[in-house]
Amino acid sequence: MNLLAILLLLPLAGFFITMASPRESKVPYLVALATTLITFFLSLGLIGPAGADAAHFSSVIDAPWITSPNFHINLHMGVDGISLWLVILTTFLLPIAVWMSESMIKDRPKSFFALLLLFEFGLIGVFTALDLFVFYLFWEVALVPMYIMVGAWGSGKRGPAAVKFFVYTMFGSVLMLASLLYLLSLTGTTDYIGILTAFSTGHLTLTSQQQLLIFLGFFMAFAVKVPIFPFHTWLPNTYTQAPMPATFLLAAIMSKMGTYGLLRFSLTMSPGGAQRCAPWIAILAIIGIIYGALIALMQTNVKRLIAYSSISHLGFIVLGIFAFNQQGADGAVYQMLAHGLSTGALFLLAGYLEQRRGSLEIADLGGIATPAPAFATVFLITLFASVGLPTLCNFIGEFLVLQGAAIAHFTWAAWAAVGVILSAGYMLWMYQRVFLGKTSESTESMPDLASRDWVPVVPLIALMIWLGCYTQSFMPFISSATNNILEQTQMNNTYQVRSGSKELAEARHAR
Amino acid sequence: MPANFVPAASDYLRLAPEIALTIFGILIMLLEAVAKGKRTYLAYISLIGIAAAFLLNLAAYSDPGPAFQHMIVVDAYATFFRALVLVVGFLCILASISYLDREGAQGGEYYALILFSLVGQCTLATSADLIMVFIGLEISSIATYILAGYLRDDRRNNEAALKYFLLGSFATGFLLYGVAWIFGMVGSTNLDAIRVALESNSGSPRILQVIAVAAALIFVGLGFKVSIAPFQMWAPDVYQGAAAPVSAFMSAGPKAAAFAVFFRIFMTSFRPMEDRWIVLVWGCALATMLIGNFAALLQSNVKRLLGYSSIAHAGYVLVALTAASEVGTAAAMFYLASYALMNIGAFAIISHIAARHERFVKIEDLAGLGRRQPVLAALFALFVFSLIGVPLTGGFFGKFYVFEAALHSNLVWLTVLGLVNSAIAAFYYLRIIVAIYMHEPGEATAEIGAPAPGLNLAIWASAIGVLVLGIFPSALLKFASISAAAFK
Amino acid sequence: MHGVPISWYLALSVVLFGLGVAGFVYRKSVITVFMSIELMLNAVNLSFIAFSYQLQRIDGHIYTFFVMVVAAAEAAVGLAIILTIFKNRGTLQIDEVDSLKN
Amino acid sequence: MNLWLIPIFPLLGFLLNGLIGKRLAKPVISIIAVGSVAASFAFVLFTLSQLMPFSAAYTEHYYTWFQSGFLNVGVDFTVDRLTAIMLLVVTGVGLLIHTYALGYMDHEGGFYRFFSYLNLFMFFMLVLVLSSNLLVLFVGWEGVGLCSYLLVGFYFTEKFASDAANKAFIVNRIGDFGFMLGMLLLVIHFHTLDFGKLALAAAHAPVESAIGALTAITLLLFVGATGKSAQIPLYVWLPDAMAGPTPVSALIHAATMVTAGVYMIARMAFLYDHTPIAMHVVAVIGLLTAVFAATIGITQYDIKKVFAYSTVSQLGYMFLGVGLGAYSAGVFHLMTHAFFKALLFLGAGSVIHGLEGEQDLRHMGGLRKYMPITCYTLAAASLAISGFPFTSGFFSKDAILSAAFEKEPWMFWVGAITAGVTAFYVFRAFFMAFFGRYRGHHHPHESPLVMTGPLMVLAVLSLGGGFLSVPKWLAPTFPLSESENMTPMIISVIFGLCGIALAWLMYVNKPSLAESAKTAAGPLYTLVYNKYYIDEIYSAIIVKPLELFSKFVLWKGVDDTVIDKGAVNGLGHLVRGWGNLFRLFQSGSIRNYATWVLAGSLLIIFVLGLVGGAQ
Repeated sequence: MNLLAILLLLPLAGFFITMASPRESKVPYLVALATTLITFFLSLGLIGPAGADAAHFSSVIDAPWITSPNFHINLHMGVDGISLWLVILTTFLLPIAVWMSESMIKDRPKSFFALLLLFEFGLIGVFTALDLFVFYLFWEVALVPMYIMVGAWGSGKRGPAAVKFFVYTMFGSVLMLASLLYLLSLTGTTDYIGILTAFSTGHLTLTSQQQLLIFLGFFMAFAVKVPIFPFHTWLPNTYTQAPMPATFLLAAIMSKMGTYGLLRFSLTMSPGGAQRCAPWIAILAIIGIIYGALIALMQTNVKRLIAYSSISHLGFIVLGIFAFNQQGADGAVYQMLAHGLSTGALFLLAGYLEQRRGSLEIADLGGIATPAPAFATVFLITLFASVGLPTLCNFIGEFLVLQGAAIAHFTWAAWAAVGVILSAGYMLWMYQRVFLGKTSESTESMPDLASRDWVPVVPLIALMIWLGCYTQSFMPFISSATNNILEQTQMNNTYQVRSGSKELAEARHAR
Repeated sequence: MPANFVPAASDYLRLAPEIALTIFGILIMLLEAVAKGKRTYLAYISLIGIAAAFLLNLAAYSDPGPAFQHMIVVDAYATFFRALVLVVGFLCILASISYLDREGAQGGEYYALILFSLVGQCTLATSADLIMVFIGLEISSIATYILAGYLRDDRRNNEAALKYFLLGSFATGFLLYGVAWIFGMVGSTNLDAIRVALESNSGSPRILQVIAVAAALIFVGLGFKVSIAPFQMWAPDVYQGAAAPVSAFMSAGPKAAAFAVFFRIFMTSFRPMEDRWIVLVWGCALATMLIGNFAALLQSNVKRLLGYSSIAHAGYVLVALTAASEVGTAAAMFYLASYALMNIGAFAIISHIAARHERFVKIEDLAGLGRRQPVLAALFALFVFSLIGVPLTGGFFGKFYVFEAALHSNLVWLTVLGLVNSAIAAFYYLRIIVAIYMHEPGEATAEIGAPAPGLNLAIWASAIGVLVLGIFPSALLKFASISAAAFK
Repeated sequence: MHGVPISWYLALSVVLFGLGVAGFVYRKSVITVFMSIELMLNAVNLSFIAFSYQLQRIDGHIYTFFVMVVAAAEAAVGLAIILTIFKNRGTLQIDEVDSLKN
Repeated sequence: MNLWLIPIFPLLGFLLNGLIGKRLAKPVISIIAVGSVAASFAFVLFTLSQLMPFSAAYTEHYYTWFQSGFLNVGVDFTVDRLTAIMLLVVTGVGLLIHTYALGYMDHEGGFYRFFSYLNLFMFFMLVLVLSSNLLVLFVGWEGVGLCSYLLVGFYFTEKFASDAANKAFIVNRIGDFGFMLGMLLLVIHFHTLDFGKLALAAAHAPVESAIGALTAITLLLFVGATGKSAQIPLYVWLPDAMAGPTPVSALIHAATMVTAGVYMIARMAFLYDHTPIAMHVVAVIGLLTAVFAATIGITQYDIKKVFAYSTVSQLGYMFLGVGLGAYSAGVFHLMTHAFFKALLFLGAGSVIHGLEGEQDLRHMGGLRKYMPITCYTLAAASLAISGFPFTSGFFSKDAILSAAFEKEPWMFWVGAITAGVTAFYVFRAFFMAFFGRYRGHHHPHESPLVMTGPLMVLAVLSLGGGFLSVPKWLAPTFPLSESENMTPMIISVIFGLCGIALAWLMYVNKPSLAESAKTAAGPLYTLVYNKYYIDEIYSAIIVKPLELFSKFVLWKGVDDTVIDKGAVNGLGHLVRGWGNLFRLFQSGSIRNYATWVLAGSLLIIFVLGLVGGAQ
């Protein structure tokens, strides 16, 4: 049986088993943990086949699913260099989320674990779907459990936050659905590969108008999910109100759904539209980078601060994608992984903090480094990872993104780099106010990391360093896949190639 | 027609389901008269009757064709809708048993009325002649009028019944008048004959115009039954007022049947003049979606909210009619099927939570259902998500096909607006989810018990149906498109 | 009916129908409203008869019977409903039956 | 031959002390810490001896860090004559300071933490100097910044310490912003960051008389240098960085890290040679910083602050040197400065140690008899920095100034005067500390041998270090200037001696003079005493406005009000408003409904019958 299929079915099976297991017991937790762990280790098996030719799709599922007189939809899924790492990131972070939930979710844990597994199912689907329809499907499937997690287990005004989150994304989704349907009515298929081949063989050309419509539809959905600057206002509340494991997943993986979609579909399904809008989107991304950082600078709550900081970091990813060159795309994908690890870890640690102190208001904290030195150190490492210190994961991503942006438009890079300065600003300032200084009587008794807490921390940090120091164990996969995508963006492009894509052209020449 | 007309066996076979239902209906009435003590067994008899009708329906399809001088016709399309309304009836009866027990209104006539109403709906599904349309419509409606007011001593029931009855007959008057004029202009009320007449384009444009006006009158009559703007006003009141299982029935069965004949008439008889009515339907579709969704935003009564949502859904079906194509018809059929299932499911659960005399029908009454009855809550959530149109549910595929058909006919703007509408709809549906999962249990859910077996069966059946339509839609869709192909 | 052109009958039926509609909309008593519906149906019958006479066909007459039967059934049901209303509310003023709204 | 072994020892030291240091005994920690540095020092000596006579640069490739499109960055190390000097300075001086720190930190908490940080610093610094491409250099560059953050904030419970640490890192980040952009431009133009390849590519590039790509690149890189090496306008972090323990100030903020900028420019000389404009900017900035910092140095009372400003000023000299194209002179001064400035700080540290943490010159005095070794070693350092003939500073400073004398005489004069000022304030500090009578209330005592030992070694180096002629050593890379003009030397020496004499006059002979001079200067004095209010100005025109803007305009304004409340919720309200309207149409009255049905049907009849007919 196809490995990918197993990866998809395992979480689903786990979901049902968890549902069926007795409520007041450790069983749901153990089932969830076992499922996610097995899924993780199996997912590593994807590397082999993908390694052979990361530019194309391996361990492909292609089963006819829906047949209607005027269209056919196949359950078409596969893994290339980009999906590969995102899937593994997902399967890697899920056990951690389960681990977190075991100690952080006291109320109705069983349902929570079940939802986590359903969420994993959705995410793996999103990252491997090779049919727009299937993609959309998993896209929504991933949304629902997250919505319930936020709404039912969140804190404060969780209801409104959850509804806002859902409706926001829903608006994006329906526009994507519209584009999808439009594409279907134009091409007669929703199959990613099929459409691409139709483009490349010239069987299909879309007018600039059509491309623009299609692009905008997809873009809206992804822009909301990422989120890109003006569509981000759901994020701070949702991140803050959500229970910590949910926030962890939202920031670490769910945001990648959007960026992945941009790279995989927006660029290739309507290259012309994408290139036409690229300058505007790049500007939005840059605004997001600086804007998010500046607002993060002023936050008084750790969770909220990290939330805004992700707006800034995700801006980099978008910028990289719309630089339309190798470095940009590679950097973007790499940044997805790096941000997943670093921000995920930040939220994990913030979760520990919340457990210990019951609050994440910076005012209630301070001087924690004295009672909990190990905790402080770990936090500092993670923090520097997300600040983009060389030898830690984010640096490569940010550098390549900036490089790509610079190749496209040097001014873009110049502006975006401001974000790099600011990130150091808000992070270190937060660290100072939370960890350094004199301990108050409320913090002096704070326990340091227990051995249990180390379990998820160690692998996270190890990976941060690995990604930062030995990039080549990941990059080749990514490069070949992104290169493939970039070549597809040149097909059926009814526009004049933008300035800066000139370098791109010779860049590809140089490879 | 020749005076010496003798129906053949095939004619009877093709009318068999209606006949069976009628017989069972009468049988139940008789038994009711002699019955003493608990009358629940009458429900089971009615279920048997429906099952029988269902089988006969399939049998009839084995030998499709017109019957009784082209008054009715059995084709895939008719079979589909007969089957659909029968399933609806079946589920509603299942859902009603415990409800009637609770209200102390267990009685044979209830089930008999449902059967008779089904007779009317089956007739509508098969009718090939405007007169049959009228008769079917009336049979179905008159039975439904009574059902709406079934709980005699309940003020809400009375009012619902009166409104539904008066406005319904009012609208039927328009329809009938339209029929009359068609008869006068064309010289026949047979649907195909009308089409032929229009195609041959005999007669002056004046005649054509009168026919168009007559068509408008028919549109009014049918539009009222399917509650599309501007004739939607009655729906929320009636669904709110009537007993929950009845609302479930009304929002699913008669609506589906009326749509069936709506499509049949406009896709066959008036197809030649489609350029006249498409723009009209376009407007109505948009207006219906807007009114339904927007007005639902501020509802606090779940039944009323579902009433408005049923208006909105009628709007989506009209989008399919706007497409005016086989694809569109097929989409509409699929949509109605999935809508019927999810709506029955939702109403059935409401009927359970509402408790005696439907005290708890406010959204906040659902608070904490997720803690008290996790399974029931999960099913409710499923139906709501299906109503929203979340993938892997029938509701999603319904929307998908409808808008796919719309785009096939280049209705880009209607598609975008419709989809945006469905996003707006998420707002009010989610309030239900929020109440179920994100609020602490209240008075209503405090002492709520598990649903009775019959009700449970109905709920589970609809849930499974919704999921099957959502995950393996191909089969139904194929059948739908075959049926739709009849309108060529 | 020699000499009376068909159009007169139709005109009459239109007028009757209009009266029915108007009555439905303007009268305040449930009973009258209900009667105006009957009026509309009769307008329909009249036009059916007229048309079928003009077309020299019997269908129209038959339809008329259908309509009458249905009308009778409606009357039965309708009056029953009106009765329950009166029983529960002690009024037949149509405007007082508006508790379900908004 | 494995160059990677050089940095690996300190790294191991860091890991050991960092991970399990808490459980280790002090002696063990000390052995690990100092031993690792000693090992790498020894290995450096061995390596260099192997590589003699350095006919060409020796490179080792370890692995490809990352490869994206045409950009391939490898983790490679290179050793050439320039690297050799840096290696010796870093490991040598580093070793001495580590040893010294053993004594200095003896009573401090977090002993293991301190040394693990210090080792980590050594690692990154060595990576910085060994790297053979700009990006790996940047790794070291940022890494030492990190360590500086950690060590400045070593006493993290003190607000001023953590503030200083943040300031250090963030200001450096601003510099790195420039550095980063510089690298990006380099890649765009040369498709590589490898020094060797760049040098080849640059060789063909024309000399830019107007501002062009190369000028932009070099200037951007220089921005990075101003951050790391504390030049105008980004020098502000260095004085505050004195919040760290004194050995840190000596190692990081005097001898090694802060000179990275100079090293980087020397490293990229092949590019700077093509951009006269950038060179000129470098020289001018360097000179300005030298003067500016020196003037502030005159007025400070905190002994470490005095030396901090002198560091800034001396770095200015180095940039003046490289800016004038006298790279070897700059590097030469870098080396000698490493000796005497390290010594000054360690000496100051020894004083502070002996006075239980007292840093204010006004509470010292007459320490000559309490701590003689410290006194005489410091004297040596002071002479060296003042360019007293035949001390190390004399040679290096002379190399720079004579270069100035040839190229830009006015720069020479300013530089020479500054040399005098330098001599003045250094000796001012020296005299205030060791002469006159003791003004404090502690019980001064000489430091232990583990501290004084390094002092003595460094004293020797400060005095004699000038005879290891760097310019000759570097001649193959940076050709020597032939001119053997004696005038600049003589002039600068005179200025230096005057400075010393003046200091003697004012602080030993007639202390009253100092006070009267202070009052005479009046407002000017206060201005300088308050460091020209630069910090306050920065905070007033940059930091505060930015905070207010972010908080009130962006967060409360745009984010909360405009987008969220305005656009998003506004839309929501609009929809609800319509919904309410539709809702109210449902009056519940049957006749009202009937009217709607009638109106609707008339409309439909109209549309279908008449309008449709019109078509």
